[in-house]
Amino acid sequence: MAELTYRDAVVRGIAQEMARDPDVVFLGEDVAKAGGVFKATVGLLEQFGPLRVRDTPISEQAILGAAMGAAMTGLKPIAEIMFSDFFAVCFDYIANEIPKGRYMSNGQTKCPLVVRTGNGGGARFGAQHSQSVENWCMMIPGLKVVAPSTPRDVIGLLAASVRDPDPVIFLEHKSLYAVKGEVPDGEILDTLGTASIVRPGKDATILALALMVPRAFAAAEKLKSEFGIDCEVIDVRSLVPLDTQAILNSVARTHRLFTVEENPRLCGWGAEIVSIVADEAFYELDGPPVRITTPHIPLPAADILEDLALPSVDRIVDRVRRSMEN
Amino acid sequence: MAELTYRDAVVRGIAQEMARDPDVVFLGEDVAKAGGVFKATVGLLEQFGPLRVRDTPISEQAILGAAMGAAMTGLKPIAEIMFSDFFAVCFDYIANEIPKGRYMSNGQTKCPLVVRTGNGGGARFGAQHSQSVENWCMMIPGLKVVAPSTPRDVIGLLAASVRDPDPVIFLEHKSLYAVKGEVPDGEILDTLGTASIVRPGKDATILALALMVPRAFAAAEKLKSEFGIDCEVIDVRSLVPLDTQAILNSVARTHRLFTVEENPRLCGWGAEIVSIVADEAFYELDGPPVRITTPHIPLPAADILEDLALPSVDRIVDRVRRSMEN
Amino acid sequence: MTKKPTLARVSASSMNDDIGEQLRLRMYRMQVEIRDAEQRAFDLFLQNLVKGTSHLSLGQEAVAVGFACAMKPGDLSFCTYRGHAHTLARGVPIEAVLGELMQRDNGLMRGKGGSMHLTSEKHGVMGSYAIIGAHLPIACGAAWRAQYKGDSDVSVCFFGDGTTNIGAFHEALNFAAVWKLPVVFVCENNLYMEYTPISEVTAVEHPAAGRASAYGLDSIIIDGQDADEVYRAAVSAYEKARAGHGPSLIECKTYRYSGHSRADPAKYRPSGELDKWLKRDPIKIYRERLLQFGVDERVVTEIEAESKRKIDEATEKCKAAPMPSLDILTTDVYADGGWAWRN
Amino acid sequence: MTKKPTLARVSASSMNDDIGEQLRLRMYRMQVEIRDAEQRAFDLFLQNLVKGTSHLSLGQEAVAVGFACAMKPGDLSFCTYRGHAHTLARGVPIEAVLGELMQRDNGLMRGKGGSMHLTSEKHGVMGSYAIIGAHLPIACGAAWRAQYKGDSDVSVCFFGDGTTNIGAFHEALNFAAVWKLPVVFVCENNLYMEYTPISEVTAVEHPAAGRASAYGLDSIIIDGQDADEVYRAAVSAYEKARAGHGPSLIECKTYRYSGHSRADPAKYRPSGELDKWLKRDPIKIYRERLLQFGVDERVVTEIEAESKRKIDEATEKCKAAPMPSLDILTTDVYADGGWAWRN
Ligand SMILES: Cc1ncc(C[n+]2csc(CCOP(=O)(O)OP(=O)(O)O)c2C)c(N)n1
Ligand SMILES: Cc1ncc(C[n+]2csc(CCOP(=O)(O)OP(=O)(O)O)c2C)c(N)n1
Ligand SMILES: [Mg+2]
Ligand SMILES: [Mg+2]
Repeated sequence: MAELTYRDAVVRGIAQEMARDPDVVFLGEDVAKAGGVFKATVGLLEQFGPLRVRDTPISEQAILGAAMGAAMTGLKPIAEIMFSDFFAVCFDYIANEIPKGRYMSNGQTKCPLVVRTGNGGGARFGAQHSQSVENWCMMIPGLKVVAPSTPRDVIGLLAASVRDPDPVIFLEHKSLYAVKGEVPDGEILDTLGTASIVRPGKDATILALALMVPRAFAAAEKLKSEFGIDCEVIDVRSLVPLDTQAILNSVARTHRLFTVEENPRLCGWGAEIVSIVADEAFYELDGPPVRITTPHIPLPAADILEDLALPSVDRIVDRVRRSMEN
Repeated sequence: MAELTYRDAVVRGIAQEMARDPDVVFLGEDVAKAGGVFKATVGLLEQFGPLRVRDTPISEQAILGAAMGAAMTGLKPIAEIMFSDFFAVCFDYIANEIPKGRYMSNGQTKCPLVVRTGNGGGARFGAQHSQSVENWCMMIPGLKVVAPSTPRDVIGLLAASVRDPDPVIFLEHKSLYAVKGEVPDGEILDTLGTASIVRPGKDATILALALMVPRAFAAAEKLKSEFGIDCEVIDVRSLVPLDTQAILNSVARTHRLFTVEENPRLCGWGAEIVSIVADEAFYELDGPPVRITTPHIPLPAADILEDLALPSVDRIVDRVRRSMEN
Repeated sequence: MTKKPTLARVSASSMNDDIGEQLRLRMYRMQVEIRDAEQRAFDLFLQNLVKGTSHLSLGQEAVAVGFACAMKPGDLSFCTYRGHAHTLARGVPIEAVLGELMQRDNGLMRGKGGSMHLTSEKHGVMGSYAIIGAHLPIACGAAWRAQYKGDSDVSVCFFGDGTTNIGAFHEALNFAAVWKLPVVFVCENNLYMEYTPISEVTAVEHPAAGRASAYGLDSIIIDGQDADEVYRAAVSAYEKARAGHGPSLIECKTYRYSGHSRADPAKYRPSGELDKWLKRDPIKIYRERLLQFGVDERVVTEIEAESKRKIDEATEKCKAAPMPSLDILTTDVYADGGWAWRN
Repeated sequence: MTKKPTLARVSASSMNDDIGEQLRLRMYRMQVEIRDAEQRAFDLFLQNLVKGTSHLSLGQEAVAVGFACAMKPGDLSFCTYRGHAHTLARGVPIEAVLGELMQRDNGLMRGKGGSMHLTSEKHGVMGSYAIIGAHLPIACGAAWRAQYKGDSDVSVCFFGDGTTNIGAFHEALNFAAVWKLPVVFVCENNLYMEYTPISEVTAVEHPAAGRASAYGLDSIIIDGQDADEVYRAAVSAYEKARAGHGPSLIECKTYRYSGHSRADPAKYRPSGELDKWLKRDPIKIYRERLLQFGVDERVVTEIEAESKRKIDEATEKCKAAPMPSLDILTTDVYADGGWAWRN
């Protein structure tokens, strides 16, 4: 056991996979010599050399296109897109190329790659460097989408993503990079498509992802201690594949559903899951399923405004409490 | 009154607005001399001249970027992106630039433009030319999103979009271009954010958009005549602004909700509306709200496969009937 | 025909040059087969047996054949929606291509991809891409793999003149040059994007060659109507790539006889333009050259007849082939063969 | 300092040239104020009064000042995240800029945009864009409006060397050239993208000028440390644009003294590189020139002192300013002032 930051877990996760498989290669802007803008790739160049860890021009289309071509022909690339907001400049690869080749070719081609990116708000970077884009990815057929909330999950899910035969979008949360957590020694390998119950509870189910997980957890603790409401908190971890069973099972026990999402409100993963539950577990629900989200606005830069925008512990507590009182 | 195709309605709508306001300009690939790949812009060059109707290089980023810069400084551009799938190559403008400038500048800048595009399936064009991308747009804060289903709505909503002070994504359905409808003479101007009840009914509410509207209507007729189920069919028309009241009112009368969506299943507009209704009208619902969607797959090219993928009249009938029987 | 194309004026003695008779016959056969197959595809449109859209390369066959015939097995082709010719030129059976256009179960992708996405991994056809420019970076990636693994194959990426104005072109060219990747970019300049002349939307006269220096590359323009010239340009670019000297960008002057796609009657062309190009038809040029070289006309005629037989046979097989079975709708979204995004 | 920069070796008599004394004093004042304001911003980081990120142009002031001072009112600037200098150079009050960096209610956008998105419509600063390359096409659009309406303004778009490798650069340059738009593209080549030397990721030596011919444009490289040279290049590009002769692409050789952003100690720079550039400091060069021209040193010193006073005053005002009120969180998403996406 070691205590590691989420940031260092990224380095260790990549290193674990590169050490295991020489076909794993890594490319991105400022990732090699400089070790990445978030310092989440420090030391990889030294460990694996300039043929496997490569700095690129500012050419996101070339980065993802090259990763795709390499994946189609035998490598297992990890590509970094520095901020997830920049998915917009290479979205053709995310939406039209990487996820569709296998289907269009009737199974002839493959695309085993991982796109890692810094996602989410909280760093006061403003509207073009703070977005949560999990719904940009979840809505695209053919992708897998993962978003870890702890250092341990970073390593285990990253390893699972690299070994997965399908393309995986791996969303690292910028505001979690500095967070520490216990990580076992040795190889860590997790399973995609498995949610995890981070706090059992019987009165309501709260679903959360990435930075929202610790907030949902803190809110649940507060709801219990201050209002006697006992919430089950589930870290969704993987949006595709989605652990629908874990979610439906939880709702079948608690009969209430809350989602805590950082992406702007419309067409978020919360909407998807609420719709699944409303359809498939309608008669289990004792009250309206509620989405707690960032409002449907671009994100502001100022700290007091950004803090107001993202779901906070207090907002979660307040929203759950009011809803449970009705 | 004249009978017009949806395609000709596009021409008339653009012409109506260009004739009214010299600041309305139009640009896109092959739109001027050739009149557009869907022949939906034929005659505009002749009528308004080469300064107002302009062919561009194959440079979607330049097209939308130029439209934005022109809009910020006083014009009212209409930009055509030939197929909505190509939003992916200019998604930075759709997701990060066009919708965020006003907010980031604290209201200093404006961006009154319309992006027109051919959206949707049914033409056997395969996975990169058939997509329904309404959710790609609806999920972005700051955009308005419109999708007409009739020639009359094409003109009225296009006029409203051009006159709107905000950026509007105007989704024309490729498989509707040849469809005819009655259109009144003279200027037509409609209102964004208004859904329309195309068939009143008392047993269930069916929401649909664009190509799915005639299908939902036909399904409703069949449900009534064959199974005695009387469905209200609402043409949502505008996803943003969303006529939530019309939807909630209808559900308050029928107590059942179905959405018929062409976009792939995950994080679609159906999920958004189902979630709104499940939250705000939970106690009005007599049964689970159901989404009828294209499966979450890339679209196939072959006609029998594509027909199987998109929601069909029979699938709608079947799904509604089974759900209403339970 | 009286006036002979300049490039066909060669002496019979030069038949045993770097190209030689066998290869020339192969290149002729391939050009004829592609021409016939595409003309058949066009006929099948008219009978409504080819559905959806389709983009023919009639008139551009020499480019496809010259580049393909210079390839080694294992070399990779990346094509566009206008990819029938390049796909056939790699040896993909005509039946599989026509079957795909006709949306039959014997199609290359059983109807799932359609005419714009022809892919035959085992022939090195790594896909046909329908979003302008998308495949240029992808070809870079395949070339990166070859470089990294020490594989000796070359990735060859075909695209049109209009494609040179999209961002992905720029990113790919710079990327390939900086990383010295074994990739060859082939611009088929057929003078038009869809319906708009390339000259009206491009800042330089030669849309590809005029940009080469921006990536530190040589400016190369070749006659795309002459399979021999194409072949030689291909050989030298492939050699450069295999030797580790990086990418090439080759602009081929060519012309498409038919409209951009099935929907296009090509009325935008100035009168006489098509006729001018028909005089430089690649198959005509090549046929004359073979005869000048002293190839017996009966050999040539037999190649032509055999092509017709092959196409007829393929057509009949496709007509008789069943439609794809409906259960493939949801197969092969993911590597496990299925589409399950949830449990 | 003993060795004088070459470009400052001018005779006093040439003071009354095309630039003249008044403008030179204005350009000096502006460079000093920008330098002081950015240095203050840096100090305020250290005190944790500037939050989020911030990208300084210390060392690059002459580019901003030369281009801005050659503009007429109504000309438009399109900047990047590294946009403080360009914004101040258009006359935006220091208080408004510092206020935005400090996220105060007196900030240019009341804290909603932040340091990377400085915008002052009334000063012609049409936004600072934080996605690499995005504003090049946008500037084309503003120029298109001028062309269409017969307005005489020029759109000027600033960006870095690293930006020349992204797709939007290519699309914008070609588009501007084909449409002959009155737009001037200014590449500030400061040798680095974030931390990676531009030479390691670019196929040509001059990332902008080496691409000019791909758009039919002249290859222009200027000394970005000399405001006079910058000013003259700007004037001639603006004249060309206003005369309807289309866009220009100008590469300015310059250097940033600090790291890429607040987070960057700039350890990747070879030792001695910074010192070499400090010797060519634009403010030093310009100060010496003024003295050589015979400007009284007291005038220069007074400009410097006044700048300090202005900055101090602005800083105090910002420190005293309230935080933005929380209700602006949801204002100005749409033109009606609000954010309602539903009824
Ligand atoms: C990003 C994108 N924009 C537009 C199109 C529509 N489109 C398809 S082919 C084509 C013209 C391409 O011209 P060129 O590159 O010269 O190739 P050609 O068709 O002449 O072979 C266009 C504009 C597209 N498929 N993708
Ligand atoms: C599309 C995109 N990719 C990457 C980044 C991250 N990024 C911000 S600044 C920068 C370096 C830009 O270098 P250059 O163009 O030389 O400008 P400079 O910062 O040197 O002024 C990068 C890579 C971004 N903002 N947008
Ligand atoms: Mg062409
Ligand atoms: Mg730079």
